[in-house]
Order: sequence, then C-alpha cells, then structure tokens
Amino acid sequence: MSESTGSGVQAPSAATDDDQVRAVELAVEAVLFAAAEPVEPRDLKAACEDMGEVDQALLEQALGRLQERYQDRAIELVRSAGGYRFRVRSRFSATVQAAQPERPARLSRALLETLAIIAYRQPVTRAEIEAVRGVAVSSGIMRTLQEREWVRVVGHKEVPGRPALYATTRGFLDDLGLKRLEDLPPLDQIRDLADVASDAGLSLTPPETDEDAGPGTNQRLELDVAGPEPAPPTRSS
Amino acid sequence: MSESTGSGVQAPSAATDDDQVRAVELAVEAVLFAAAEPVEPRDLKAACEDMGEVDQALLEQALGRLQERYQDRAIELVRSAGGYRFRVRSRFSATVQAAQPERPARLSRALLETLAIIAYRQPVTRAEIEAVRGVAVSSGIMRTLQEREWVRVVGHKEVPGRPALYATTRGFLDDLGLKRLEDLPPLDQIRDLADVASDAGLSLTPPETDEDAGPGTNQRLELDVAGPEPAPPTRSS
Amino acid sequence: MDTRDELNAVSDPPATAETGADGEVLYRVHGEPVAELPADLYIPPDALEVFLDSFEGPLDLLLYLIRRQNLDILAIPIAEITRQYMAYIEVMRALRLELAGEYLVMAALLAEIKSRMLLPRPKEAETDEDADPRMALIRQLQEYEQFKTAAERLDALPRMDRDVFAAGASVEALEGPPPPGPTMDELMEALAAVMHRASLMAHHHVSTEQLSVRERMSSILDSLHPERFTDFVALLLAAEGRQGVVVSFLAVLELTKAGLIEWGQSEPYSPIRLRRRGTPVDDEGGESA
Repeated sequence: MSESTGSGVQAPSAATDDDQVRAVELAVEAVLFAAAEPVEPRDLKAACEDMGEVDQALLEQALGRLQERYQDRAIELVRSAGGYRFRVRSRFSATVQAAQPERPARLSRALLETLAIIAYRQPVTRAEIEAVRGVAVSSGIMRTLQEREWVRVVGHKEVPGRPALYATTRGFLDDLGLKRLEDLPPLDQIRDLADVASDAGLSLTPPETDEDAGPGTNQRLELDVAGPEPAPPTRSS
Repeated sequence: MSESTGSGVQAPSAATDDDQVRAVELAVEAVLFAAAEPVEPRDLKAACEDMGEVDQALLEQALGRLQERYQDRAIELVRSAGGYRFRVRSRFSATVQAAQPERPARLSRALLETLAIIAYRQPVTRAEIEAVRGVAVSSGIMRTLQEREWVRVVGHKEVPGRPALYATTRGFLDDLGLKRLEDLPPLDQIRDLADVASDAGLSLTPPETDEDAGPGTNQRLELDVAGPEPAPPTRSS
Repeated sequence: MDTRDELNAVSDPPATAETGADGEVLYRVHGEPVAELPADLYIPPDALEVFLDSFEGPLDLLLYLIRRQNLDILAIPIAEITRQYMAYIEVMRALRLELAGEYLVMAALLAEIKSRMLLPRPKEAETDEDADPRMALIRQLQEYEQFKTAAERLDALPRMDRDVFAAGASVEALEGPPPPGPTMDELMEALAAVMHRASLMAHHHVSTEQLSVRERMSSILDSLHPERFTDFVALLLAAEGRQGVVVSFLAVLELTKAGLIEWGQSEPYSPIRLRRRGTPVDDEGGESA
C-alpha cells in the first residue's frame, strides 16, 4: 500500500484495524470465560489464528479494551502467574458467598506452615521442612498440597536416598492472585546470630563455619542459601 | 409521595430506582459468573437481600439490562431449566477450541476424584465432596461435570443456604458402560487397589495418623457423618 | 532460680504437684489433672484438650511458652521454660493426648541444655554451640517463628474460591469433538487416591448393596416434589422384587435421616406419603437468546 492514497483509504484501513481489534477482543473474551484456569497469552493468540497476524501489540490492545469494557462491572480482567482470567471483583465477594453458602474448609496450620516453608525455601526436601517445623510432615499434607496443585516435585536432591525436592506451582500463585513468587509477603528477617551472641553477652564466631556440614546438620543454615530473596525486613515482634 | 410534586421529584426518584436496578444488575452479574450451575431467580433475589426489597419486577428489569449489556459480546445470558446463567456463544466454538492446542487426552485428576466421590456418596453437597477430598472443588469442575451430563443437581439440602445435592446421571453410567450404579466396583476392591498401589511404591502412600487434617480437624468429623468411623489409617510399610 | 530446683524440675516432672515461683499450679484432683493456666489466658477446662492439641509441635509449644511471658527468644530462661514445658507434656500425657515423639525429644534436648549449662565450660572449645547450648535451639525457634508468621500471612492473602471467585461461563453451546470420557480405571484410581488421603479405609463394609441405596436415594429425591406428597407405596416397585423394595425402603430411611424428605399422613391408617423438604425448584423454562 502506497502512502499516496491519502485519507480516503486511511479511514477504511483504520476501520479494518478497529474491526480486527474488536474481533480479537471478542475471541479473547470467549476463551477467557470458557476456561476454568488463567489463559496464557500464547494460547490467546492461538485462538485468533484465523484472524490473520495477531501480534503482541494487537493482543494487548484487545486486552486493554476488554479491561476497559468491564471497568465498572462486577467482574474484572486480571493477570496472574498463569495468564489472564476474569474474576469477580472483591467488593462482590460477600454477594457471591451469600449465594454459595458452603464455605471451603479452612486450611490447617500444619498445611499452611508446610506450604509457607516450601514457598519461601523452594526447592526443599521433606526432611528440611521437618527440620524447620520440628515435627514430622504427614504424607497426607504433602499429597493434599500436590493434589491441589499448589506444590509439585521438581527434582531430587543428590544425597543418599535422593529425596524429592518440592516447589510451588503457578497454580499456587494464581490462587493467590500473584504474578510471581517475589510478590509473596516478605519473610521476617531473622536476627543475625552475631547479634544474638552479643545480646547474650557471648563472643561467637559467625555461623558460616557450619555451612559445610551434611544435610542432617546444616538444615537450619540453608535459610541463607535457598529460597526467594528475603525482601526488606519487616520486623514484627 | 404525592403525585402533585411533578417532574422535579420524579427525576431523583427515577435516579434512585435506576441506582437500585444497577446494584441488582451487578450483584446478579457477580453471582452468575461465579456459579457452577444455573441460578434460580429466588437465589438471585436472596443474593440481593441487603439492597432492600428486590421483587420479581426489579429482578427482571436487572436481568433484562444484563441481557442487553451482553447483546453483542462473546457470551450471552440465557435462561434454562435450573435458572439463569452466562454461556459462551456457539459461534466461538472454533475459537475456544483453538485456544487449547493440545487437547487433554484424559480428564484431570481433580475432576475424576470429584466424579468418583459423587458416584459413591450421592446425593452429596459440594462441601461434603471437599471434606472427603481435603481440597476445594472449583466451580469450574462442578460446571464441567454438569455440562458433560455426568452429574446433576437432584435437590437441595435443607440446611442454611440450601446447598445443591449432586448425583450422577444415566449418561455417566452409559459412558462407563454400566447398567446401574451398583455395577461400580465395591469400595473394598478400591481399597485393595489403593493398597497395591502403595505397596508398589506409587504415589499412593498411606497417610500418617497425626497432622493429617488437611482442611483442619473437621475433616475427620465430616467423615464421621458420612460413614462408619474412620479407623486409624492402615500403615502399610 | 536455684539450680537444684531446676534439676528437679527436669528429672522429676510434676506428676503430683508443683508450684512455680510465679504461682502457676498444675496438679491433679482425684487423679484428674487440673491445670490452672496463666492469668493472661483463660481457658475453660473443657477447652484444655483442644488448647493443648492445637500446638503444631514442640517448637510451637515452646514459642507459646516464651511469648506468653513476653520474653525475647534470645533470652530464654531455660530452666523456667523447661519446667513449664514438662508441665504441659505431663498434662498432655494425663489427658492421653497423642504425644508425638517429637515432644519427648524436645524434652530431652531441654534437659540436656540445662545440664550443660550447669557444667563448667571448658575455655578452649568455644564455638557458638558450645559457648551457649541454647544457641541451636534459639536459632530453630527463630526460624520456626519466621515461618509460622509467614504461614499466617499466606492464609490472610485473598484466596481463589474462598475470598475471590473466578468468573466463568457455560460452554454447553459450544461444538467440537467430544472431550474424553471417564474410564473405569481412571475413576477407580482417582477414588483410591482420595480414599488414601482422607483415611477412608475404614469403610470396609460399604458394599454394592449400599451403593444401590445411594443411587435410589438420588432417584427418589428427584421424583419427589416439595409441594406435592407422593404415596410411599408408589415408590416401592413390585417389579423389582424383594430386593428392590428393600433398597427403596433403605433409601427412604436414609433420606429421612439426612432430613431431605418429610413424611405425612392425613389420618390414622391412611396411606403414608412423602415429599421433598423445602421449597420448590423452578420448573423448566424456555431459553431466551
């Protein structure tokens, strides 16, 4: 298309573009409402494949319009780790709950603590979880977490017995409406052992000396090594 | 309100009405999008109960607006046997399909577990299913099971909120090639299967006694209700 | 606190009576354990078991004991904490709560720390752990508390299906190749997994008979109306033979027990009639576009 055509052609061209955006918008809308889970941008593009070239810009334009379209509705278009989804706006949660009287069961503290350790320490073995909690972690909890698709085995630690290494999934982030692991609330900072020592009126060597110990003995020190970056300390006592 | 006041009062009054219609419209929208199955008009009214008196006329007005609102969208508001619901318009069939590049060859574990529990425990509420599974059952799964016509609502439990009672259908039996439900293997046999699996070191290791309460301690209580008392789990190792 | 008392507290847990310096009393009356819990926390006797059962483990219990006294973890008064810990263990034992081995391991550790603190320290071997035997425990407690707090925050985040809800629409109108159906193997495997998880293994006696009752419950419930009574006898189909009648009867009993149906009789010796409890479900309506 030559540029000499002027506005006489520009207008229809713009209209065509607009039609295309609208077509993509509706296709995306259909896919998102049909899906039970968040949908990745890649799959959204695949849904529009018979509409010609749908590039990132066009997709984003369509998503933007969709978002706008539901601006003042009861639902909203959100993005979390697994992609895009529609969800009911939180101010209507009570309304939905009133219509769905059965509350999901509360999660036990044992399960939540296990989940928290996996989330912040991943990848982590069951023995390491147990070392932190001070009690055995039941198979039931590990299986429930996996069944709920919040946790999965990502590998095996190369130590005797090759214990499974657990990590959280995208579904875990999706269920909490998070985009990435770093969006989790930060862990409280543990006070340095040197401080501990000086508080206790002792002179101590720093804990690094222990780091070379086997998996049995140094579990407590792995804190500094693994896991997502502990964000700025929010010390709540 | 006397009729002599004229339009000066009429206008604000209309506006207030309009606000109310809009409030009902949004509440209904939230409930319908979150629901696993069609919602009966009176449940819709119940969801709006904190907005003052919502009569049939008001509800219908709100539903009418909602229908209009989605007139040229990818979804439509429809009324069917069980009530109102949103559904994706059929002309988006290919689009929705294209968004699922690799069609799952088998059903998800969560869906199968839910289906199995309904088959053996029917009629059963969603909360009861959750208590047995130990994890939440999403609206999406319940919706899918009903749309595939394997499961249907056979009534409502007369407890606060009147949760739906689910049962399997004729179609479920047909798809499995069974004449009647009792042709399903007895639970004993499944227990043996589970034992074999755990003996073989598969993922089905038996749960441990303590700590096991996935969704809190009331899991066990729920089970008590559902059947004979749960004996200490058989530790087969 | 006198070191001899500390030692006694460990080697001789409060089996009969012990009064601590802070006035905490833990004793038995007629063999029944009675715990007078700290003033900052009133716990009705009935709730004691629940209270003790609610600890997630020995670290959790220790943390509670430390926090209750508003103490810094870094300055655990080992002797006092050990005494209280042992007291709680004793109550758990007396109430026959399932006392996990971890609690006893912790008791042993506390005792060890105490004893080591009483010993004169060899000057030469002064690494951190040796310098103060509390160090390892303190670190463990700190770390546990860190994750305990993290778990609470995790639970407080808005969660799908509890606090927020996905918005979806029916895909019934869509056409396409039929999705896979369930196979018997898949179904059984899934159920076996659930049963393991939910410790359902006690249901040895659920037989095919009961399953037919379950099915009948569904169909009877479906056939009953909330507004209209149905003749009870009409539900018992002679064509099904004796077994069919028994199944229907059991199903009706089960439904009654579950509070799903109600019985009615207009006068003595008149037919027994049933109806579904509750208000009617809307009748079929036409679909609007």
